Parts: sequence; structure tokens; C-alpha cells
Amino acid sequence: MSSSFRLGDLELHSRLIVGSGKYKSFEENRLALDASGTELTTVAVRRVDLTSRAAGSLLDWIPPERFHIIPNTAGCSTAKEAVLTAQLARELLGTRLVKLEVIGDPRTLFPDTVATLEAARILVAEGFTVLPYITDDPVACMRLEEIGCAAVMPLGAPIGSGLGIRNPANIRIILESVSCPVIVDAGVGTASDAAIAMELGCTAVLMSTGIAAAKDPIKMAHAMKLAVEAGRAAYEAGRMPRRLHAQASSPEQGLIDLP
Amino acid sequence: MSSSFRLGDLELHSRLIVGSGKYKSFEENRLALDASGTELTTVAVRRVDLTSRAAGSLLDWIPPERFHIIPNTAGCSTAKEAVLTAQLARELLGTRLVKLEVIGDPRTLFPDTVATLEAARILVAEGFTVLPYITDDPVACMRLEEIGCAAVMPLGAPIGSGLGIRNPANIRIILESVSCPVIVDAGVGTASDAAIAMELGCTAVLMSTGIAAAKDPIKMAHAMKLAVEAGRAAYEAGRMPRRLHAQASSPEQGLIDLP
Amino acid sequence: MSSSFRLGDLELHSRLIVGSGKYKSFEENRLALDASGTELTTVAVRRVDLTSRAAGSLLDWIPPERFHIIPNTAGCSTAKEAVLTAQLARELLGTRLVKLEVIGDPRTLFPDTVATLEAARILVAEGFTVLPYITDDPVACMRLEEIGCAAVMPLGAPIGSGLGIRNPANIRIILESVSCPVIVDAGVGTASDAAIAMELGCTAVLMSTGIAAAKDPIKMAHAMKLAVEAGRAAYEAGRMPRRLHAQASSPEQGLIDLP
Amino acid sequence: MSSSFRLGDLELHSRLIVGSGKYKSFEENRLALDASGTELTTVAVRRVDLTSRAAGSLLDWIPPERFHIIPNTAGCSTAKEAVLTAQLARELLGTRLVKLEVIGDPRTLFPDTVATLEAARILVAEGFTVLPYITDDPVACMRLEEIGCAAVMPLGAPIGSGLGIRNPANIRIILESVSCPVIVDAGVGTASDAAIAMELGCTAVLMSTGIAAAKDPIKMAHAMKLAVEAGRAAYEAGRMPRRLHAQASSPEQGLIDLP
Amino acid sequence: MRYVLNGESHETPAPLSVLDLLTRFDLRRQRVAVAINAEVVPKSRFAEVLVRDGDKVEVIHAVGGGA
Amino acid sequence: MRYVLNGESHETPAPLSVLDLLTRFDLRRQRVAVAINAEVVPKSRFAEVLVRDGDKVEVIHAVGGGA
Amino acid sequence: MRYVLNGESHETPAPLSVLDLLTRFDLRRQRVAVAINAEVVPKSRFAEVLVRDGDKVEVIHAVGGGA
Amino acid sequence: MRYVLNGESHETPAPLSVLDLLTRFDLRRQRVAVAINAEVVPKSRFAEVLVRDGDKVEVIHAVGGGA
Repeated sequence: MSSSFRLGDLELHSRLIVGSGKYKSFEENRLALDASGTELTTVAVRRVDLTSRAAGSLLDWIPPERFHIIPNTAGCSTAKEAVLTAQLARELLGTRLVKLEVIGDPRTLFPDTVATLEAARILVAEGFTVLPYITDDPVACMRLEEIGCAAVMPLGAPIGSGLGIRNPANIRIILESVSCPVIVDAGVGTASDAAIAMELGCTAVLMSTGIAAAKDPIKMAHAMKLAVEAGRAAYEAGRMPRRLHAQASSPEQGLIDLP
Repeated sequence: MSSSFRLGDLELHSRLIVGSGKYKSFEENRLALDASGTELTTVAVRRVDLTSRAAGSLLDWIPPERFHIIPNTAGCSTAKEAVLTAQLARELLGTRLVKLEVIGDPRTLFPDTVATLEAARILVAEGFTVLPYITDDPVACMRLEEIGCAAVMPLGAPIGSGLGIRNPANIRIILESVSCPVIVDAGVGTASDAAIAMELGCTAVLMSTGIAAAKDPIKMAHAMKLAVEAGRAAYEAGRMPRRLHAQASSPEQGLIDLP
Repeated sequence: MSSSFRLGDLELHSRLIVGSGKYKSFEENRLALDASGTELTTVAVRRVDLTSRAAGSLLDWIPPERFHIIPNTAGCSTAKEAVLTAQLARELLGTRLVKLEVIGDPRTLFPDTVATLEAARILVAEGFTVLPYITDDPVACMRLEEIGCAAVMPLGAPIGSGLGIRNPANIRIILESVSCPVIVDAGVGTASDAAIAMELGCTAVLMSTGIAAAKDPIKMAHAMKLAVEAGRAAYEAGRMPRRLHAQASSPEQGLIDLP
Repeated sequence: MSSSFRLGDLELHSRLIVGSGKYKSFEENRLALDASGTELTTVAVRRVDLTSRAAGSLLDWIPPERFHIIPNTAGCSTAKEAVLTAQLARELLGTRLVKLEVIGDPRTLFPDTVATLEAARILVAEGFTVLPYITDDPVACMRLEEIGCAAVMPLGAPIGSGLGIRNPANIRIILESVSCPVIVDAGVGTASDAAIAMELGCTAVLMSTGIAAAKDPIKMAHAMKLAVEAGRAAYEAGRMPRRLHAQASSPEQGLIDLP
Repeated sequence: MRYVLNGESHETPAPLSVLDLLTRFDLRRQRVAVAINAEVVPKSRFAEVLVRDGDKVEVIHAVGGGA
Repeated sequence: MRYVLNGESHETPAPLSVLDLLTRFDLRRQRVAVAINAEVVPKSRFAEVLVRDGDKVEVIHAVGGGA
Repeated sequence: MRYVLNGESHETPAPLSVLDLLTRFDLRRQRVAVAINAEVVPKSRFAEVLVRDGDKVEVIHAVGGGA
Repeated sequence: MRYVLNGESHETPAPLSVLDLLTRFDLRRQRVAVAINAEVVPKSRFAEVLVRDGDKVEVIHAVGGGA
């Protein structure tokens, strides 16, 4: 129904991007991806555990012909770590896309703006299609766009908080300030949060805990799919103006008289 | 996907109820009903204009085999007027269902609680299935349920305001206080407003201006359909808990080391 | 600094009205009244306990030359009870003023609008100066003013909730709809809540739990005094317009050049 | 009443800091400073206009024995400009304190985080007491504290917007993340906004347009003084817990019976 | 004989049934409901119920509106 | 003779005035108001108004509470 | 010869290729990527690139996580 | 000799001290600070520091503004 958008070479129709991890099983993760209608999921890269071999891998459950799989640099706290992680991930997954995360504070998982800009500069120069996670700071987003990032991904609220879009005014200012896609990343806790992000005019929403930590992740994945579509359609439809006051939708002529 | 609910004898699958009026044409009204997926629409009753005959009637455009059509008592400001209007409408439309509105203030269209209770009492005694529009007042809702109304329809915000669910705490208290269906009536201005109402646990949402006054009413009707489904699914799925703080969804073991 | 207002025959300079009860001791109650700067406090009336005699009475601690003491009808759930309680209280305290409360639901302490209107009508006819607690319903407030109440006292949020002014839009509509004083009653949990009520243009604020249930009630009473004065002064001063965007307060001419 | 705090060598009792500029006259500016109770005001530095000599200077109106006057670097958009401006201002005003502003976007006046960190590093090394304006980004605040800034000054909302504290969750996280004073800078539009900032636990509030652009700036300055004191006292008093529900503050025993 | 129809006064020489009235105003094929003096007249009785001198008649139909 | 005082049944050999009642319950010096059968008894009439068989008497005072 | 693999120290008598290393740890059929001393080793060069004394080797794979 | 003062080019026959410059522009009694080529000139050295050919001079004062 609604138009597609691009992230680098990728053309996407679903405006919902879904993280992995936190599911009870690989199967649940896969069923949630199916229910969400997403075309794009993100994975972390970690050292292989040499002592205890896991039974199977997440990648076995995510058919690459159905889902684009892009790596993130989750857990990195310096530009150097993030760059090496992105390079390894590119070799591993064969994609130039990378969700860039450089964490500035392990307690709150807020990004490190300075290190994110530094890593983005290096990765863009190396030919990556960079999708950076960043605070809802219009200036940081402008700088990331100038560097050549394919999108900016401001947080709606802290990762894992489920607090929704805490500062819609900032998201609106970011949308005014950049021309690249704006993807709200982090904070979505329930369907209406996703709809609000889309109604503001964002290109897409990325979420992880909002689905995985619901009581029924698969049903919530479906709810998120509908909410993203609803919010996008409402944005395109153009909402009614707000008024303090009621205004009758019934004609004021023709009311009956009582004797 | 989600379960049905009942209003009196009616079994409904769509949780979106759409008012009529304010559309540019009967055709647009009908197309919006189609796009919304609703099974139930409300109409007002007014004196026939004897001097200028309108070309056609709204009812010609709403096939009764596709949509349940129930009357409202919009424009009535006393219990007596509302009761007579309901009686006429029952004769006209052949349905016992009535959306009861008794307006206490023509400027703001807030309901008159006392007159609404009085009219509801009479109409229930006459065998009507009464769906009363009321403020978001838990006690008024409890009284309406005691009287025998088939649902209560608290306003989310003033009619025609598009301000959304102004007081979710009151809606939550109403949901705790009554056992009958709770349908948010009035205030929904965009898709996320409808999703929020459903996430609170409401049975359904009724809207009118939110669709009709959008720039593209038909696309907005579709957005509302998706939003109501999204909100309901999220409610059923059970949202994640809110936290102030980030919490990583990536395993904290296995981060790479840099030389 | 700011002007006085009237409730019936009473002229008041402080716009803060403080309830009694819930304090650890009569002394703490009195110290909180002092710190709040209030001129008006409300008391409940209850049966004397014939078996265990309390040591002293609240009234011993509240000198009538410093504080106006008016009764409330707290705990009444019918108009009849409220009227008798008001009559007894008038005899007891020698004042025609009464804070009218008719509770519709003992669990949530929301008022019963119908019974409140009924009791108000009787009490006004008997010469009382009636100050009714009511929901934030513009029509109920209009009716209470028509009956002849000296003020209307819509709740900001449920009694004892501390949730603040849940629905400022309704308070604004009430302020547009009546000419009598509007006093926010219930809901204030902290200083900014009181300031917000006053900034909306309310005449005064009544609070009880917000002070008594603070960790340090006496300091909170002082905070509330300052907040009510702050909110009133801001209302009178006329706030700046809101804008999405920054606008520099420094002249844009005369910036230095760097070589 | 409430305790003092320190900014570098300065001990301050008033927790309100007031900017200059935007007043109709130097006299109004001075009267607003008086009414606000502030001890600290900020000024910009600009090139002397050699062609048209202004009649008098702001400094003539602000007696240094009553107000600490500290410079800001308003209008600077690079670290280099900000550093030179600070150096000139130190020479001019004889103070080591500087309010550091490095603007990243002239349209929205959001700060440039990277340049602010860079300038802060240089200025701290040169012995300045640096008070940096910054977004409400916990990591940026942590870095500024690590560098040795005397406080951090996150924006509550865009400069000149009057939108209040848009993201109280972020301010709370900042308060958890740093040990230095947190001063909300920008965004305060009315008294309750200032109270909210203080209730969150901030050390102080800096404002400019909120006072200067009110209809009556002098009365608003007084409102802000009261609001900051109210919010601080409420913070120290410890607010009541929030509950969804009413809870009676009157004893439930001893209600009268009716025959 | 005078009657008021939808707020407008009308005159007619002789009593007429509701059906006559609807015919006269070209409303016979319209989907309408009728009240006389605030009492609903069932459709099944349109032919037999008479409009009398001084009656207040309301003829209503469905329109878009309300919520 | 039986009467109900604040919800509790009491017995007394002979009718007694409101003032007697308050004295008996040690309430004479308390600040109270009295209703008999839902009618307020003015303080000025405490000495003359009698409590009769079957009366429901309420004696109330002010306490902290309400809002 | 000593090398560090994913943070753990290992010893081996003779130099070995990346491919040998992966075989030794039963990782040959796993989808992994490899860096030596913070330089990525392309998969196409696993057979020829040697792990040397003192090298820090990282072998990573994809897992669920991040956002 | 040419110098730029607050963005405007000026010409003068001979080198002049900062103090001379301020005097010439009637700024001696004003509360100002001075930088030459982005280096602050301390007030105590106004009499001795010379403005030279090509210098960029900034003379600033305090104004209302900023936050």
C-alpha cells in the first residue's frame, strides 16, 4: 500500500525493522519476524564460545532470501572496536550495511556521540552503508548526514526502556533538519509508540525489546506491523487539526421540536 | 484475528465504529466506511426539509447487508427530546440499538450527565439497547451500567477536538469499574489515539471527525482500521514493562578485544 | 502581592486551601497550616466515639482567629446524608460555608454528580454557601453555578492519587464555561501541580494528601504556598508563546571574526 | 531557607540564574533581575559598534556588588571562537566563570556536542570555571564532568521555545549519571516548568526568554523566583507517592446513619 | 384546519391521514418516520391515523451526523 | 425507654434531655452538634429537647479528614 | 608458539593456518569471520594466512542481540 | 599601515598602541576587551602593545544576550 524507501542499495517496503535477541528460542525469534512483516533484521557479532558449542545458530533460522540480515556493532564502546566489528561483520554476512552503535555508558546504553561520528566517518570512507544509532540531537543527526550516513537513527527513549517517543519535538526538529531517512531506534514499548513515530513522519522504526519482552512476542510483532502501517497511513492521510473545543459533526439545522 | 464482542444482539468483529456526516459527499462517506472495515455506523435523524429536496439519501449509499446502521440522538439537549428521537429512529431504521447523546452545552458538546441517565432509564425500560455517550466519569459509567445500558461510551476528548485520549487514567478506572463494554467515543484525531484507546483495554472506538476531517479521509479510515487492530493486538499480547533505563538486548559476554 | 477573592462572605488573600487529616499529630497539622500560609481549612464531622475518648480535639489546635474552618461532607454517599451533615456542621462550627462532597464510589472517591447537584440545590435554598467537589465536567460545573454555588471545585485527579492536573483541557473549558471561582480540588501531588492549576487561571487550589503524605509535610506545605503564588503570578504576568524552535536571545550582529 | 550551592568559587543561595537581552530597556532588565532574586546573570560579548555609539551600557545597570555577572559565548559556532570569546570576556569582566555555548545549528540553536567538548577541554586547562550548555544527553554530560566542568547545563527544550522540560526522563538519568551540579538551561516558559526542573533534583535553573518575553517580565521574574523555591522545597520535602486511585483522607469509621 | 409540520404552520380544508400528508409533500417513497404531538406513529398505521386541528407533526429521516 | 446513640442501643428508665444525655456521656464540655431522627437540635435548645423512646440520636464533632 | 584465541591463551608446536585453527576447534563448517591483530582475514585467504607467535586471533559469529 | 578593526579596514600613517586606538575611537572610558590576531591583549598592556600592519583587531564589550 505505502511506498517503499531505500537504505543504501536496499529497497524496503516494510517500514518496521526488527532486532534479534531476547527471545526464548530461535524459533520464537523467527515466528516474530514472520508476524512483523519485516524485511530487515539486525544481528550482533560475538566471539565464538570455544568451550560449549551451541546447538545451531540464529542464522539457520533466518532465511536470507526472506530477510535482509545486517550486523550491528552492539556492545562496542570505542570507534576502533566498532570499526573492527563492522569489518568482521561485513566479511561474515557479505553486506555493506551496518547498524552502527557506539555505547557511551554501559548502564544506560546511551550512544557516545563523538565516537559515533568518528566511527561513521571511517566506515563511510571504507564504503559501508552506515545506519547510526544516536541521541535525538538534531545537530548530531545533521553531522551524520554530512558524513554520508544512509540514515540517522535517533533513539525514541533509552534502549530497553519501553518509554515510547519521549521527545516528539526533537524528532520533529530532526525531520526538519536532515533529508536522509530518519528511523526511530529504541524506546518503542507498545503499538501506539510505533504509530506515533510514523505519524511524526519518520521513515521507519527499529525495535527489539518492545516485541521480544511482550508476554506474547508473536502477537506483539503483528501488532507492531499494523501500528507502523497505521501510523504511516495516518501521516500520509494528513490528520485533522486539533481544537480545544467540540464542534458538532451533525448539521445544526433540522432539530425536532417538542410540544 | 481478534475475538468478537457483542452490543446487545449484535455480534461485531471490527472494533471500529464510524460516524457519518462531515464528508464531502455520500460517496466519500461510503468509501471511508469501506476502508475502515467497520460493521457499524451511526446516523442522526433530522426533520425532512420540505422546501428543498436533497438529491438522494445517505441510506442509499450504505447497504444494510454490509453495515449495521444505528441512530444517534445527536443534537438533543433534554431527556424528553432524546427519547422521542430514539423512538422515531427505531421506527425509521428498525433497530433497537441507539447511540444516546444528550448534550449539556451546545458550545462544547459535553454530555448532560443527569439527562443522559434519565433518558437511558426510560429507553432501557422501553426495550432499547442503549449505548450512551458520557464524560470519562467512572461513577456516571457505573450508574449507566446499573441502569442496563449495553455499553458505556466515555469521551476521550471533546467531540471534534482531535485531542486524543486526554485522561487515560480515567479510562483505566472506568475499565476497572464496569463489566460492560467500554467504547471510547470522541476525541480520536489520528491513528495512534485509536491504538492508545485499545491498548488501555477498551472494547472498541467510535470516531467521526478524526476520519472525515483528515486531508484524505479514505486513507485515514484505513489507518484507523489498522490502528484499532494494532492496539487490540498489543493489548492482548501484553506489553513489556516500562523502565527508566536501558537494558541491553545483546548478550554481555563475548565482546571482542582490541590489541 | 496578588489580589484577593471571595467565597460567599469570606474574603481570602491566600489562594491555597488546606484540608486536615492524615497528619501524624494535631501539632504537625497545625504547623503545616502555618507553613502553607492558608487562611482556610476544612474539617470532617464524625460521630463522637463514646467508648474511647480522644485526648484533645483538632479544633483546639486551629485558632479560629487565624484560620477559617469550614466543614466538608466527606464520607457522605447520598444527598440526604450530605444535607444532614452540612446542617449539623453549621450548628457545630457556626459557618454557612460548606465543602460539599457526595461520593459515588467508595473505592475511587469520585463524586456522584446527580446526588451532588441535588444536595447543592437543597443547601443553597437553605442559605448555605456551597463549595461542591465535582468531576472536571464543564456541564456539571455550569449546572452547579446555575444552582447558586459560590464556586465549583473540579478534581484535578482522583483524591489521594497525587497525579496532578490530569486533564488541563477540561479545566480550561470549565474556566471558559463558568463565571464563579474555579478551585481545583484533589490530585495535587507536588508543587508544580499546584502551579499548573493556577497558571490555567483557577482561583485557588485545595489540597490535603499532597501535603500530609509528603515525607516532610511542613516543608511541603511551604512549597505549596510558594507554588500557588508562583502559578498565580505567572498567570497574571502572561507567559511567552510556545514555539517548536529556538530563537536566539542574543543579537545576531557583532559576532567576532577569527583569522 | 534552602541550602546554598557552589559553582567553582562562587557560593550561591538563589537557584535561579537569569540571562540578559530581549528586554525592552536596560531598566526593565534590571527590575526583572531584582524581582527574580537572582545572584547571577549572564551577558554576551560583542564587537563594539564604532559607528553608532549606544547611550549607556547594560553593565551600568547591573551593580556588581549585587549580581555576579558572567559571560557566555553565545553566537559562537566553533570551539576556537568560543575559546577566544571566553578569553576576551575573562579580561573584560574579571571572572574565570564562563557559560560555554557552541551552537551547532543557527536555526534551532542546538549545541554542537563535539565542539562543546573540545572547547570545554581547552578552557578547563586554561583555568576557567566552565558551565557548558549541552543537549539532554547523559553521555555528553558525563564527558563534560570528566573534563572538569563545574556543572552541566542540559537544555530542557530548545532555546526560546518555552516548551518546558520536554524529556524529564533524560534529566533524571543525567542526575543519576553525574555528581556535579545539573542546571537546566533553556526551555522554561512559565513558572511550573521551573518548578518541575527543581523537583527532578536539579541544582538550579537558567532562563532568559521565559522572563523577558512574558507580557509582564517583572511579575514573571517574581513568579520564577517563587517557582524555583517551590520546586526546590518540594524536592527536599519528598513528594507523596503517585497512585492511580483515590484514597480517602478522612477516617472511614464514624459515618452518621440516617433513619 | 391548521397543523404544524416540522415547525411550519400549514392549513388544509379537511382532516387528512398521515399517508395523505406524506403524499402531499411528495414523501411517500421516502424513508421517513412520523410523530404527532411527540407520539410516534407506526408506519403500519400511516393510512388510518389522522392529522387533526392543532397537531404538531414531525417527519424525520436519517442524515449523516452525530458521532 | 430505648434510644440509639451513634448507632448503639441504650436504655434509660426515664426520658432525658439532650443536655442530660451529653452530661451522662461526659460530652457537656465538648464541642459537639446533635441531631435527633435526622433533625438538627440547636445548641440553644439542648436543655429543653427530650430524647424519647425509639429516637435515633447522633452526636458529632469535628475531625481531621476529607479534602 | 603461543597465540591468544578469543581471549584465551593457546600453545601449538608449529605455525598453523587460519583454516587449520578453525579445523582444530571444529569451526570449519561454522559461519564465522576471523581477525588477526585487529585485521580482518578474508575468508578466501583462510588457507594461506598463518597464525604466528603472539598473535591475537578473534573468531566471531552472528548472534541475536543489539537493536 | 592598514589594520582591520571589528571587520572594517582602517588606515593610519604610523603604528599606534592599543590605547591610542581606543582613544581615537572614543573608547577609552568604555569597558572593553581587545584581541589582536585572536590573542587577547591584557588591559595592563594597552599602552605598550602596538597595532601593526595587517593586524586584525577586535574590540568587544558586554551586551545583553545569550542564555
